[in-house]
Amino acid sequence: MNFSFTSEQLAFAAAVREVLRDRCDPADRVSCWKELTELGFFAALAPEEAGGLGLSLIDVVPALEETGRAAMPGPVVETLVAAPYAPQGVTRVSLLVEGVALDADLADLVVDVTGPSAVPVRPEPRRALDPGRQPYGVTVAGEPERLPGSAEALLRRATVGTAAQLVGVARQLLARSVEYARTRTQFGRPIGAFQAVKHQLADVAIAVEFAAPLVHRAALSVDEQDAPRPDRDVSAAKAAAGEAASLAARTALQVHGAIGYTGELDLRFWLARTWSLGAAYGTSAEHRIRVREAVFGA
Amino acid sequence: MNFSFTSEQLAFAAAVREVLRDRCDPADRVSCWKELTELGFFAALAPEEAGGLGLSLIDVVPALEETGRAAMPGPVVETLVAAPYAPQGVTRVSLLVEGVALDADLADLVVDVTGPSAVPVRPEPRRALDPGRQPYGVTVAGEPERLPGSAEALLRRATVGTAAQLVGVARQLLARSVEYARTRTQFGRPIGAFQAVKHQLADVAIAVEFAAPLVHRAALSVDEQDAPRPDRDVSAAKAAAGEAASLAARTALQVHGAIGYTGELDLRFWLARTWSLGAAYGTSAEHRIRVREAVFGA
Amino acid sequence: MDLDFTPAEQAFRAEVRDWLAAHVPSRLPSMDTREGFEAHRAWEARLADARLSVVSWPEEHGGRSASPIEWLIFEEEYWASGAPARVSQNGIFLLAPTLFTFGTPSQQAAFLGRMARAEDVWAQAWSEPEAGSDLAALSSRAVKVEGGWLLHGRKTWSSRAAFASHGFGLFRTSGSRHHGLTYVLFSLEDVAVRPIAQLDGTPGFAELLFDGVFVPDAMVLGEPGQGWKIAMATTSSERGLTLRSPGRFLATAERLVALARTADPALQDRAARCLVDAEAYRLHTFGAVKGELGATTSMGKVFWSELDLRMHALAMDLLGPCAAETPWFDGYLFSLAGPIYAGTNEIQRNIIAERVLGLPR
Amino acid sequence: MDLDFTPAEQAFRAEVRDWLAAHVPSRLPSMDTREGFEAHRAWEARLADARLSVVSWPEEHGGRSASPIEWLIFEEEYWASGAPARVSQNGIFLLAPTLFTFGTPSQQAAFLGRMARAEDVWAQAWSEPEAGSDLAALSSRAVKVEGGWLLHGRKTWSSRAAFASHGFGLFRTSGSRHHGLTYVLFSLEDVAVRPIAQLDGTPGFAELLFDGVFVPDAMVLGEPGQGWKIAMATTSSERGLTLRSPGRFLATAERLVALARTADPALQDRAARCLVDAEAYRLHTFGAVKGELGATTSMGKVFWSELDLRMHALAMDLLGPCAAETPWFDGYLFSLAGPIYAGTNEIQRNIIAERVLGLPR
Repeated sequence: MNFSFTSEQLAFAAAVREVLRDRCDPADRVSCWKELTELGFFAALAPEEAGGLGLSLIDVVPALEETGRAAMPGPVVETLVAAPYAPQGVTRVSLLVEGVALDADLADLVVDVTGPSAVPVRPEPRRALDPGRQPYGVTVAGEPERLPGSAEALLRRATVGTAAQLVGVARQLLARSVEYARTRTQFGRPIGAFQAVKHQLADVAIAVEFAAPLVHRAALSVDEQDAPRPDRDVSAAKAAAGEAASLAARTALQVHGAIGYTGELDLRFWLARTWSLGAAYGTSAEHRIRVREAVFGA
Repeated sequence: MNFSFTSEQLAFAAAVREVLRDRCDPADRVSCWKELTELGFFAALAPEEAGGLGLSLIDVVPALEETGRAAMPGPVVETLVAAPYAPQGVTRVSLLVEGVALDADLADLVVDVTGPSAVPVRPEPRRALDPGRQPYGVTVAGEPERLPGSAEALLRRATVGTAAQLVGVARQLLARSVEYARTRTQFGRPIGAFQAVKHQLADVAIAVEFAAPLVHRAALSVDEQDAPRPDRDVSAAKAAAGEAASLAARTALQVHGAIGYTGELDLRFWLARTWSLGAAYGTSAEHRIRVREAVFGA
Repeated sequence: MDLDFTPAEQAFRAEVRDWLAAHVPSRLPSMDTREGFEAHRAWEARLADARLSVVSWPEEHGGRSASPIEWLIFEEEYWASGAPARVSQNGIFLLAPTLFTFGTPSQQAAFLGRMARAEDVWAQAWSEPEAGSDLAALSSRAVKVEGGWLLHGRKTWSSRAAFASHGFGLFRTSGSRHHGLTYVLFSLEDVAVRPIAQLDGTPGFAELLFDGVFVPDAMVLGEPGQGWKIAMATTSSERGLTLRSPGRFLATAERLVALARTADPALQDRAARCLVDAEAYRLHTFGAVKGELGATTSMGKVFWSELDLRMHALAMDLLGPCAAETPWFDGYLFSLAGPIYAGTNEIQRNIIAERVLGLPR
Repeated sequence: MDLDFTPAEQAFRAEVRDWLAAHVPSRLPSMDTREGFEAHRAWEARLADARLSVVSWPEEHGGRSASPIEWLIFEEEYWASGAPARVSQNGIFLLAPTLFTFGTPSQQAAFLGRMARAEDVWAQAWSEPEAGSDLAALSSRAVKVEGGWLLHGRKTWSSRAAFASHGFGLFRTSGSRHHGLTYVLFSLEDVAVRPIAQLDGTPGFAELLFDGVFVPDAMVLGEPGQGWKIAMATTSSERGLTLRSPGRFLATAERLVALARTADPALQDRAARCLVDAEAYRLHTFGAVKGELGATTSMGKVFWSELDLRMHALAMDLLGPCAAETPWFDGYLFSLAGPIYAGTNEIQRNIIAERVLGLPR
């Protein structure tokens, strides 16, 4: 029993963080793609014989949190989790869920998660919750090609990976809110000296602190062959991470006031990311229902 | 349209308040009973020809809030709402709901609400949530005698009356918490100067402020012959009043700290009243479910 | 106490409902685009033609002297009909009550009628970069010159200002903090307006830059130096009845219930709770119209803004990724600002604690 | 990172589970009655006989030098078995860690073994009437005399003190606020104890009146004047791992799920959420045992105390008027105190904001 990340896991995350720091442009949906590819990030889960790092999901969870922290846009989780299924040389993958594929325009492979199968598609842009995650309604435009592996595992990994990103987004929203509260002055004091602001930010810290271990457990459950209840663990993780991120976003906006709402700051990229990731692969509300049904029966 | 209390309604409440002020002993389950009887309070809903005041429930709602504010113990609501059904000369009434009758030991009439009918009973004391409302498990010990009138109306009135008391209990808990926060000093300031305390008490004020009108509407709906949805209104009122009182109680305890928890203060009578009234005639949770089923279908 | 509408009130409700059913346009473009701004102005001119733009105002300024209850009825019908949000709301709900109380007859004649027809659209210019929640910290100045004043400084978060024709705000003429502020009306023609993009990219706000803009004496509202007192009357309107009538939230709650019709009971539970809360706000308002609103408007502001946020957050939960393609997403973005504008909810809770409950400052 | 227990840990769990299954008594009377207090002491003596009273302590004091993971396993099994709450908890969880760090070998020898067997039961004496949240405001004094100290003053909200044999607390020997406080152990024999009735009427607290009570020098823990530093080590234990192990909340959550088995989905939703939160607290603790707990114990304290309250409030909702006849009501009353004791949750949130997040004081 050792529920702490190994130094390798943390070092991989630190390398990702180093790449993204000051360089990741949340407005550019292929920002830092090349750099992370060179790091082996997107092939991390692919077997070594297929040119990957042969890692488990838990190994890349801290690195995924970093991509969330940086608000790295584009199909990050999708490309990562689809790598074990995808032909070598694929740059970006979009997952097709219920007729909608995020960032399908950037992908050289669209994977229908119900197969999994590779599908040639004609994408039609839809209005986005988040400029960094562009949804497309797709029409299948050719014969789907069955991919190896389990659809269930693919979707579970995408969900947990998204939850890990949400934890990172929440951490960054908290850090930025704290920074703003330390410097913004009203009534002659930094607003962070007001107890109402302190307590709101403390509540965000608590929410993130206790959501993260659920995400870590879910990654372990997905990795393990005989985990007793992987779906319940995945849903608990996605629900808690989504709620923590949502609280972090609302609090960030409240602490920043009107300026957080605008193009004056780039806070809006992190806010929007909580909406797009929160909605992807099942909302928190939906996953809460799944947990309840797992506990009590449907 | 005039959703304000009339001067008569307010004057009746003021008279009740005057009687209870400084005289009501929350530890004595027949405290001030005689005085309120003399005021006509317990016969208020009985027709004039039966010696009552011929009032509607809405007319006595502000007075009921006062009995809650004073934490007046004993079968106050029960005696009041059963008066139109009860023979003249009855002093106290206990309502029998699902095998339990509150304060049956003090009652000269026990009314089974499913009839309504008068039932002779053998009461067995049960452990109480509240020393001011003693529950009894009862065995029927004789032939029930059918009373005139509608069981449905009796139960609705008892529920709304209890909700009105809960509003009064909540108001008093708020007032006492404010008073304590103004005088108790820690860290060199009255604790009420701390924003965390202020905001908690503001939230209680808001909860009470917006629960009360729901109780008032429910009383109108119960009084009216052709109200479109009396049961939904009754449930909305009981749920909101119970939740407001529960928030007021938890906040009162938090503001008072350990002393609120003890026999050192008499705050415990109000706390316990939120539990006994909150549980009577359906908990807030139960009434929330009823509202939902009324809105969406069961 | 009763909840019975008079025959006259019922007739008024029927008239409003029928007119709206016949005239409400299908969804207009966002009022924070040039095209949408003009479409909203045109709609409000039609409302004014039917004398439904400002029902509670006196006839001479385009109203029908409706009672507060009638105004609430109008609002219920307006929002239930799906009619567009009011592009002129900052003028008719925030400035107008102040004009009625503090304006000269010629100011009233010059501005109210045009405002009611959305011929002029007024932007509010309260906040400054260093004066948000702490409004008394503002530093924009009005300097006295022959026949008028020169305005200097910077105002920000001015809603609608990107396309509006006029503005109103406080400028310092002497003193510090709450003292020596003057309430000034101005045309936006001579002001440098820098639009600010909102979360959805549209310029819902603007920054106003005053570099010695001249306004004549006739544009000062009330006495110079009395601006704080006058403005507080306006912000009390903003928090209270006029900006956010119950009808708006009730209509949202009813739509939310429809949206949750086939949802899981746990989500229906949240929807039913919102409906009850919207009804509570409506009833509370009916109870309040008779008396003085005072500091209870702060309770209302916290209550409706948090209700609005809860309703839209639930809609986002119900809709999932498709939410962006519905008006619920726009509503959600707007609802997020509710706990911020018109005095943050933190400020409101301070007011409740100190002025309603009497806790120490 | 993994969640796999070693064979040794699994064997330990099996031993604890089997022993408890064979020995846990049916429900004991409240430990805040004389009868219940003695019944709880007798139970803890049996635990000690099986070397299960203080598994993480060294063998010489009655433990088995169990690792933190093993201690967590013990706690999970203990609470899952339905075993009684620990009457000695203030001693073994709050005082003992301090004794291990700051006590002399003879203090350790004198007190730890007897504490582990509940031969001595220790009451905590922190709060004073004017020093609750503001602990540094305390004013009880210890005056130096030949061979020892005379204690003067009043301590209150001392849990278990109505029946306990010993107490520990801070007394001022010089200075003001955090300075010049001394950590004193004392027998309750010579102290005037005034029991205080709790909500349920039992004397869960007491007030302690010191009127020149003599304690020998050997009863001072650490150096005189270093009491604050020493006490902070204790209160950090109180907030953190030792007082509220995850096993306790997990067991409550599992019982809550059983109670909600046939409830409405909206209530089941709340129960499932509590179960997940209890699991989160468990996982978080597993992650924390390796590192320094530090200020994250404040996050844990807020989290478990509010979870505990939510769980018991839900049980009250599920049970309705019958709740009083179940242990859930006692648990509810106790859970209401969770956000108050061991540093109110307001104080904890200040600590999180200032020490974890770095916001200004």
